[in-house]
Amino acid sequence: MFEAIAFYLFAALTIVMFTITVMTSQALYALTAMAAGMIFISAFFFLLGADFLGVIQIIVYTGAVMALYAFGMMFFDTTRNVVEKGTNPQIVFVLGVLAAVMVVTIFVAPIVSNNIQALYPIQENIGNSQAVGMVLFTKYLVPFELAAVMLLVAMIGGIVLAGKKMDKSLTLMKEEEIGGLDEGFEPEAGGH
Amino acid sequence: MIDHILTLLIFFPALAAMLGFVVTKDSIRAYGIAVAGIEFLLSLWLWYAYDPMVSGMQFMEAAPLIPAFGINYLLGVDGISLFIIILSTFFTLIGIASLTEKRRIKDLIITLLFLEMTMVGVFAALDAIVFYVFWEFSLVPMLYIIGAWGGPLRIYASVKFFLYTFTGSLVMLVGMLFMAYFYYQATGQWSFAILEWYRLILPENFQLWLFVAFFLGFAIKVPMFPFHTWLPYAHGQAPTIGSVILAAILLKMGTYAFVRFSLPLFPDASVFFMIPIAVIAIIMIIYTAMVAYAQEDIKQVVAYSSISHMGVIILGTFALNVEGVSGSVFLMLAHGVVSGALFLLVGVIYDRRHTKLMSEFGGLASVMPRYATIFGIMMMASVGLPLTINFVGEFLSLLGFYKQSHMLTLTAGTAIIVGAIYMLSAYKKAFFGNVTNEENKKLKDINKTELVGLIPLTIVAIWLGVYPKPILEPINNSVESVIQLMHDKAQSAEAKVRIPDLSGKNGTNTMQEAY
Amino acid sequence: MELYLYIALFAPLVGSLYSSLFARSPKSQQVGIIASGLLFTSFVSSTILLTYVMGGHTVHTEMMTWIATGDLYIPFGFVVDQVSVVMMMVVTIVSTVVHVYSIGYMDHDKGFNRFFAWLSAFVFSMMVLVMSDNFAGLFIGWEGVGLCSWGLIGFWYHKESATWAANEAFIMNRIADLGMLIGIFLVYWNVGSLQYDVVFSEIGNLQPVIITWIGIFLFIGAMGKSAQFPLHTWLADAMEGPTPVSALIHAATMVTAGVYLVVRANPIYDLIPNVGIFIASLGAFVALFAASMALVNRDMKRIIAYSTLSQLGYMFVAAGLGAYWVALFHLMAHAFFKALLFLGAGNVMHAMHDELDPFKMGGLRKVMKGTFVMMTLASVALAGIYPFAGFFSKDLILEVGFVEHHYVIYTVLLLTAGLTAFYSFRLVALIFHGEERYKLFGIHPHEAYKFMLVAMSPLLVLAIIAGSFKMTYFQLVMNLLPATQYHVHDHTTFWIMTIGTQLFVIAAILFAYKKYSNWSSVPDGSSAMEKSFFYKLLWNQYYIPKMYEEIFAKPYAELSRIAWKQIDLKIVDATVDAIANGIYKTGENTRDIQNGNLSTMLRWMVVGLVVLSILAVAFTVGYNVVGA
Amino acid sequence: MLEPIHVALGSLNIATLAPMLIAVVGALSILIIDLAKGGLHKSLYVMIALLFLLLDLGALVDFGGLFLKNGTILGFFDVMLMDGIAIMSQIIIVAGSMLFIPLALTSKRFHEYDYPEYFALFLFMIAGFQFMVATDNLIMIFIGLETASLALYTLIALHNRSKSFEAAVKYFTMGALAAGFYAFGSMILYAISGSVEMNQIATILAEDHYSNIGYVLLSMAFMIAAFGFKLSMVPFHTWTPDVYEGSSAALAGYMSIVPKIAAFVVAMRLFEFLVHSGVAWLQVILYIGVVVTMTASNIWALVQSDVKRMLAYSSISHAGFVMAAVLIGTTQSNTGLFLYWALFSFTNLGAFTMIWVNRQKNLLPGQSSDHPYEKFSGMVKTMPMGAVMMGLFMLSLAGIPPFGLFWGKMYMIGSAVTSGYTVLALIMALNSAIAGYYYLKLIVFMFMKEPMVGYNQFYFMNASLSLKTIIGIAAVGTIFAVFAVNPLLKVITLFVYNSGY
Amino acid sequence: MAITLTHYLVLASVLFVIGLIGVMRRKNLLMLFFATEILLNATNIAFAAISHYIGDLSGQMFAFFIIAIAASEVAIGLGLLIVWYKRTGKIDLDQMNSMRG
Repeated sequence: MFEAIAFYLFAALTIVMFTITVMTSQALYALTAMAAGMIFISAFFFLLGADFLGVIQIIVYTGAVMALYAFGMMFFDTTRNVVEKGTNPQIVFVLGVLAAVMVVTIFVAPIVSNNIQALYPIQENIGNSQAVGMVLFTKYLVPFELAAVMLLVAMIGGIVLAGKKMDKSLTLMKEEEIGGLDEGFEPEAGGH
Repeated sequence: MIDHILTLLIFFPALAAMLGFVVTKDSIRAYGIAVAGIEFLLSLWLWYAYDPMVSGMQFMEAAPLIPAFGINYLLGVDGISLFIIILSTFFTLIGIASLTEKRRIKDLIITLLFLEMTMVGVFAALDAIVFYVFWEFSLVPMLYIIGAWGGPLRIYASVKFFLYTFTGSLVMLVGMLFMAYFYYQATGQWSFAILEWYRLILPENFQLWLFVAFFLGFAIKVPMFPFHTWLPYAHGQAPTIGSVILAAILLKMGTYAFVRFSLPLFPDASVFFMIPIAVIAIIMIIYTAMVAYAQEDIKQVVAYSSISHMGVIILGTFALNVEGVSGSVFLMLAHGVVSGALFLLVGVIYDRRHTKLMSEFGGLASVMPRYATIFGIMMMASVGLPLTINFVGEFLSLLGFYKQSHMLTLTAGTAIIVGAIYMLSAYKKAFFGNVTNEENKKLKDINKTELVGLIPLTIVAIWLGVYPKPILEPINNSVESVIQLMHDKAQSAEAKVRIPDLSGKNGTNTMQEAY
Repeated sequence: MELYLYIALFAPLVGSLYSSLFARSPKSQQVGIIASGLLFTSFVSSTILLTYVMGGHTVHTEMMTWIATGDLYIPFGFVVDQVSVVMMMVVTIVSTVVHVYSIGYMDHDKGFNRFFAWLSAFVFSMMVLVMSDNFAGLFIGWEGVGLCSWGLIGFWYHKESATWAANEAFIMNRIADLGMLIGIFLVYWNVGSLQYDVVFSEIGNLQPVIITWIGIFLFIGAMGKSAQFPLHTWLADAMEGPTPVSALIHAATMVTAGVYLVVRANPIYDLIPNVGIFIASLGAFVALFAASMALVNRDMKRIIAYSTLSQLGYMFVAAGLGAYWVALFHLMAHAFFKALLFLGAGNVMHAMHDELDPFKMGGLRKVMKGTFVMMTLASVALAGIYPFAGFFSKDLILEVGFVEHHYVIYTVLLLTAGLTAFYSFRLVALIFHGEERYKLFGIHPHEAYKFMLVAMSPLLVLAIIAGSFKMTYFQLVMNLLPATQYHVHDHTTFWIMTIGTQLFVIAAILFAYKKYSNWSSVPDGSSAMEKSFFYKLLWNQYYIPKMYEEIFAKPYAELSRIAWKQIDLKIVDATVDAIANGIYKTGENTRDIQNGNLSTMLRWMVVGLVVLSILAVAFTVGYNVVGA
Repeated sequence: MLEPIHVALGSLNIATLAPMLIAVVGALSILIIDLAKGGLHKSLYVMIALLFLLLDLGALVDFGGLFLKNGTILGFFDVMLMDGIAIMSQIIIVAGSMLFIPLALTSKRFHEYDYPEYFALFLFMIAGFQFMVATDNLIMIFIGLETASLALYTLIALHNRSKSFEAAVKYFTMGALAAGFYAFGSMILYAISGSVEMNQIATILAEDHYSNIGYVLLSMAFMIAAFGFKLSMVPFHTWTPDVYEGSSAALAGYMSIVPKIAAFVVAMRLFEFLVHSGVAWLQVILYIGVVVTMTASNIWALVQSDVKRMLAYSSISHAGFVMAAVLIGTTQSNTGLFLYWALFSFTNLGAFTMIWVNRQKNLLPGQSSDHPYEKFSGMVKTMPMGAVMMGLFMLSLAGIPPFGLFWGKMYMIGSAVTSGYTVLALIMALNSAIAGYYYLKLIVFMFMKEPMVGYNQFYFMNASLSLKTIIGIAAVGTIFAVFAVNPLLKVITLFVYNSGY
Repeated sequence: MAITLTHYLVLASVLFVIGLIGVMRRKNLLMLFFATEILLNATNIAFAAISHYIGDLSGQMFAFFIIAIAASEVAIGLGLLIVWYKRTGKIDLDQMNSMRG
C-alpha cells in the first residue's frame, strides 16, 4: 500500500516536474524543475531497492549535471529568453501522443516468459551497493574502464572546446596571418 | 604468343595508351596510327591463324579472376566475333588516321586507344562478367569523346547516352547474376562462363524473364525502338570520330550480344518473343526511316538510318535459322563499314563548313566531285545495292526471316524502299542541283588524309559485296553450331519447329563437338 | 566458249572502269572510243556465242561462289542459252550503236567521260541480268540497271527535274524490287535453290497456290522495271536523261527486263494461266492507256516513251498468253526501231537546242534529211507496216490474242495499233513537215554528225529486216520456250485480219498526216480541243502523277515530319526525359525535408520512430488476431 | 556476506582487450608527450598515431589467425567477443583510420591539427568503435558508441568555424536523441529477456517463441531508429549532409566509412537473428527502409550543388545499399557487406581526399559552400592527373567496372538475387543508374567544361606529399580491386561463415 | 493494487514521451539538452524497475552506465554550445541555418 502511494505520488511529481521542464519558457524554472524531477526519480530507485543508483542519481545529476547546467545558464546569459516561436506545435503534440499511445499499448500487455532467469540475481542478504560492486568489478569491469575513457574523452573534449584557443580560428585565417601569429601565439599544451 | 593473342589484342592498346601520356602532342598522332596499325595487323594475324572450318571457339584463354564467385578471365573467338574484332581494330586505325580534330588531340587518341581495348574485350570475352566489364567500361571513353569534343549540346547528349545505356546494362547485370545463380543451383558451382551456361537448359518461364532482363540491356545499346532516342543526340553532337566508332562498333555490341547470349541461352524465349521483337524491328525499320526522311541535318539522317538498319539486323537475328543469323552477323560488319564511312564523309563536309544542315549545301557534286562519288558509293551501299557489302547481309536477314513470317518480312522489306527514299533525297538535297550558297563555291575536294580512311572502306564495301565468302564462311560455320545448339536445347514444340535441326546436314558440328 | 562469255560480260565493265578513271578529267574523245570499242568486242563475242548456240549448244559456267550460308548457295553463274543469247545480241547491238552515237551526242558535255562510265556500267549490269543462271544473279543485274538508270537519268544533276526523276525511277523500281525479292524468298524456301534449272525442274511439285504467289511477286518486280501500270509514271519522267540513255535504257533494254523475266520464268507462268491472263490483260490495258496519253503529249521524248510503254504492254500480252517467243521477238524488234526512233529524236533535239515540243519545230525535213528518213522508217516499223519488223512481231501478238480466243484483248490491241500509228506520224508530221515554226524561236537547226547517222544505220537496217529472221529465231528459241505456232488456221480470216489491220493502220497514218502536216501555229491552250475534258485528262496523264504526289509523296513527307517532330521528339524522347526530369523534380521538391533546421531534423527522427512503432503495434495486433 | 569470487586470470582472456588497449595507450601517450613538451609539430603526432594503429592492426591480424584456428574468442566474462565479423570490422576501422590520419599533413594549417588532443581523441574514438564491435553486450555497445561519438563531435567542432560548430551541435543533439532511443530499445529487450547480451536475448526469445511479439517489435522500432541514425537511413539521415558539409573533407570521408561499419556490425548482430526468425515485420521494415534510403538519398543527391554534400547523400545511398545485406542476412550477403565496405573505403577515401586536397581557407566569391561543382570545372585542363583521379573515384562510386566498387555492387546484387530478392536486386541496380547521374555531373564539370576564370588556382591548394600518397593508394586500390576481390572474398567468407552469419 | 512492472514501464514511457516533446519543441539549445536528460532518466527508471522485478542486477548496471553517459554528454554538449555561443552569441537553434538542402 505504501509502495503504491509512494509510486503514484512520485510518478505524479516527476511527470509534473518534467512537464514544467519542457513546457516552461523560463530557463530557470526549467532547470529547477528538472533538478527536482531528478531527485524524485531517485526516490523510485530507493523504492525499487536500487539504493546505489539512487545515491548516484542524486550525486551525479543533481550535483554535477545541474551544476554544469547552471554554470552554462550563467554563461549564456539566459535572461535574454529565446523566443520559442514553435512552428507547428500541434505536430509536436500529435507525434508525442501517438508515440505514447503506441508504446503504452504494447506495455500494457504483460510480459509472458518462462525463460527469464536472473543472471546476476539480487540476493536479499546482501546490500545493494555490495552487490553492485561485485558485478561492476567482475562482469562489467571492462565497460567500467571504458566508461572511464569516455569520461576522459568528455573531459578533454569539454576543455578543448571551451578553451581560449578556439577563439581564433586557424582554419579561417590566411597563412600569413598564422605566420605572424606564431611568435605571439603561445601554443599552450592542451589548454590545461 | 599465339596462345595469348587475344589478351595481347585487348591490352596492347590500353598499355600503349598509358605510355602515350609520355608522347608529345606533336607526335601523338603518329604514335596513335602506329599503335592502331600494329593492333590491326595483330587482328589480321588472328584471322590468318583462325581455322575457318572449326565452328567452335578458338584461341581460348582462361585465367582465374574471382574463382570464389565463378568469375574467370575467359577469352575466345569464333566466326561470329572474329570479324567484329577485326572491324574494331580496323576502324580505330582508320579513325585515328583520318583524324582532323585539332583540340587536345593527345587526350583524344589516348581515349580512343582505351576505347579500342574495351571494344575488343567485349567481343573476345567468354565470361559474362568480363564481358560486362568491357561492355560497361566502353561507355566511359565514349562519354568523354562526345562530351569533350562534341557540339553545343554535347553534355546533354553524352550524359543521356551514358545514363540510358548504363540503366539498361544494370538490369542486364541482374539477369546475368540470376543466370549464374541458376547455374549454381543446377551444378552447385558458381560460373559466369558463357560456354558453361550454354549447357544449361532453363525452364521456360525463367527463360522469359531472363530474356527480358538481357533484352533491356541489349535493346538500349542497339538501340531498338522505343529506346533509341539517345542515339540521334549522341550522333548529332559527337565529333566525327565518335560517331564513326559509335555507329560502326558500339552499336554492334548489342546485336552481337543477342547472338552470343539471348539466342543460345534462351531458345524457347527467343521463339516466344520472336514475333514481338520482329514487330519492334519493323517499327525501327520503317518508322526511323521516315524520321530520317524528315531530318534537316545530314548527320541525323545517317544516325536514324543506323537505327533503321539495326532493325534489319535484329530481324535477321531473330530469324533463328542459319541464313538469317549469318546474314545479321554479316550485316553487322556491313553496317559497320558503311555507316562508319558515311559518318566519316559527313565529317569531311562538317570540317569545311561547320554545319551539317542540308539546306546549307546543294550542288556539292560539282564542287567536290570525288567526295560526291565516294559518298554516292557509300550511299548506294547503305541502300543495299547488290554487290555492295550491305546487300549480302540484308538479303540474308530478310531471307532468313521470311521462313518465319511472310507478312512481317514483306513489311520489313519496305526497308529497301524507305531506305532509298531518305538516302536519295538527302543525297539530292546535298549534292545535286546548283551551287546556291556562296560559301560552297570555294570548297576544296576531299584531301589525302580523308581519303586514307575512305578508300579502304570503299574497297571493303565492294570487295565483300562481291566476294563475301572469306567472311561468310566462318560466320556460317559458327552460326550453324549456335542454331544446332538452340535446336537441341529447345523444349517447346514450337521452338523445335521454328529452329531448324541441322544435325542431318553433313559437316555440321553438333553441340558437343562445337562447345 | 566460256572465254567469249566472259569477254561479252566483262568488256563493258572494263569500259566502264576505264572511263571512270577519267570521270573527273576534262572531256577526252578516246574514252568514248575505247568504251565503244569494248562494247563492240562484247558484241562480237555475243555473235560468236550466238552462232555457237545456234549450233544447238548452250554455255553454262560458274565463275565463283557469291553467297553461301546454311542451305543457301548462290554462285556467280552464267548461262548462254537460246533466250539469253537473243537478249545479249539485242543489248550489245543497241548499246554499241548508242555508244558510238553518244560520242557525237555528248560532244559538248562536260560530263562526257562520266557518261561513258555510267553507260558501260549499265550494259554490264544488263548483261549480268540476262546472262545470270539464277534469280539472285538476275537481281544483281536488276538492281544494277536501276542504279545506272538513276545515274543516267540524273546525269545532269544540276537540273532539279532530272534528279527528281532519277530518284522517282529508283524508288519506284525499288517498290517493285521488293516484290521480286519476296518472290525470290518464296522460291528459295520452297525449292531450296535459286538456280534456274533446279527451280524450273522442281516448280511443278509445289502447291499451285505457292506457284501463283511466286508468279505474282516475280511479276510485281517485272512491273516496276517494265513500267507497267500503276508503276509507270517514272518512265515518262525518266526522259530527263540524255537521249542516248532513253534509247538504250528506256526503250531497248532495261524496260524490257520485265518481259525477259517473264519469258525466262516461263515454266512457272505456264503452270499458272490465271496469272498469265492477268498479265495479258494488264498488258493490253497499258498498251491502250499509254497510247492514249501519247496522243496529246507535246514532248517529243515523252511521246516516244509512252509508245515504249504501249509496246511493252504488247509484249506482256504475248508473254501472259504463253507466247513467250513472240514476246521476246517483239522485244527484239522493238528494241531496234524504238532505239532508232529515240536516237533520231536525239538528233532533232540537238538540232533544236534541246527543244522538245514538236509544235515548235516543223519542216525539219529539209535540213535533216537523214534523220527524217530514219525516223519515218522507224515509225513505219513501229506502226507495223509490212514488211518492216513491227509487222512481223506486232501483228503476231494480235494473232496470238485472237488464236487464244481473247477477243477483248485482241480488240484493244487492234485499237492501240491504230493509235500507235496515229501518234507516231503525228510526231513525224509535226517535226518534219509543215511550216518551219522553229524560226519563230530563232533556232538554226543542223543535221547531226555523219558518224552518228552511220552509227544509227545498223538499227535502221535491223528495223527493216528483223522480221525476216522470224523463222530462224523461232528455230532457235523453241529449244527453250514453248514452241507454239500461232496461226489463224482459217485462211480467210487470216487474210481479212492481216489486211484489215494494215488498212486500219494506214488510215490512221494518213489521218495523222492530214491533220498535222500543215500545222502552222504553236498551240497556246486556247483551242476548243485543248479545253475539252478528255484532252485535259490525257494531257495530265489521267492525273495519276498528281494523285501519287497527293496520295503518297506528300502524306509520306508529312507523316515523316510528324513521326519526327511529334512522335519521336514529343512522345518517345520526351517520355525518357520526363522520367529523368521527374526524378530530378522529385528531388527538388523534397529536398526541403532536410531544411537545415535542427528542430525539423529532430522531428523527422521522431516521426520515423512513431511510424515504426505504429507499424509495430499494427503488426502485433494483427498477429494476435490472426494468431488467436 | 558476499562470497569472494575467484577468477582465474587465464580465463579472462585479457588479450582480447589488446587491440583497443593499444589505441587507448596511444592516445594517452600523445597526451603525455604533449604534457612533457608542448608545441610539437603535428607530424609527430600523426606518426605516433600511425604507429599505434599499426600495432593495433598487427594485433588484429594476429587475432584473425587465432580466430581461424580456434574460432570465436570470448574474454572478460564474455563481455568481449572476438568473432570473425568483429575482427574484420576492426581491421576495416583501423585500416581506414590509418589512411585517414595522414590527411592531417596538409600544406595549409587547419585549426584542429594544432591540438595534440585531436590525435588523442582520434585514437580514443577508434578504441570506442573497436569496443563497440567486439562485444554483444548492449551496455558495452552503448558505452563504446558514446565514447566514439563524443570524441567525434569534438573532432568535428575542432575544425573551428561556424559551420563546423553548427554541424557538431546538430550531430550531437540528434545523437543524444538517438542515444535515448537506443537506451529505451535496450530496456525493452531487457524487460522481455532479462539479459543485455544479444546471443542470450536471441536464445530466450526463441525459447519463448516470440510470445512477447509486441515488445520485440517495439524494441526493434527503437533500435532501428537508433541505428538508422548512425547509418543515416531515411528519415534519420538529416544530419548527414550538414555534418559532412560542416566538417573538414577528411573527417567527412572518415565518417562515411568507419562509424558506419561499426554500426553495421552491431546492426548485423542485432537484426539478423530476428530476420532469420521469420519475423516478417522486420523484413518488411528493413526492405522499405533500404529501398527508401537508397532511392530518396539518390534523388536528393541529384539536386545538390556542392560536391561534398552530394557525396554525403551518396554515402547515405551506399549505406542503404549495404543495409540490404542485413535484410538479406545470408552468409553471402554479409560477406558482400564487408567486401563492399572494404572497396568503398578505398574509393570514398580517395574521393574525399581529392576534395580535401582542393580545400581553400575561405569560401569562393559568390559561393556558399566550400566545394561547389563550379570549382571543378575544366579541371582536366589545369590539373589533368587530379581530374583523372577524381573521375576514377566517381566512376568507381557509380559502379562502373572494372573499378573497385563495381565488384562490391555486383556481389551485393548477386546475393540479393541468390536469396530470392529479385525485385530488390532490380531496385538496387536501378538506383545505381540514378546515382550515375550525379557522379557523372562532376565528371562533366571536370572534363567537359571550361575552367572558371579565377577558380583554377584553387586546385591542389592543400596538397602535400602525404595527401598525394593517400590518393595514390586509393587509386591503386580502386583500379586493381579486381585482383583483390578473390582473396578478400575468400577471407571474408571464412570469417563471416565461422562467426555464424 | 500492487504496483507491477507495467506501472513502471508506463511511467517510463510517459516520461520518455515528455522528453520527446521537449526535444521536438525546444528552440533553446540548452533547454533542449534538458529534454534529452529526461529521455535517459525515463529509461533509467524502467531499468531499475525491471531489475527489481526480475531480480537481476544487469538492469541496474545499465542504468548506472547510462548516468555516466548522460554526464559525459552534458560535458561535450555544453562545450559545443559554448563555442557556438562564443562565435555567434546565440543559443537559438533556429539561427543555425547556414546549411540546408
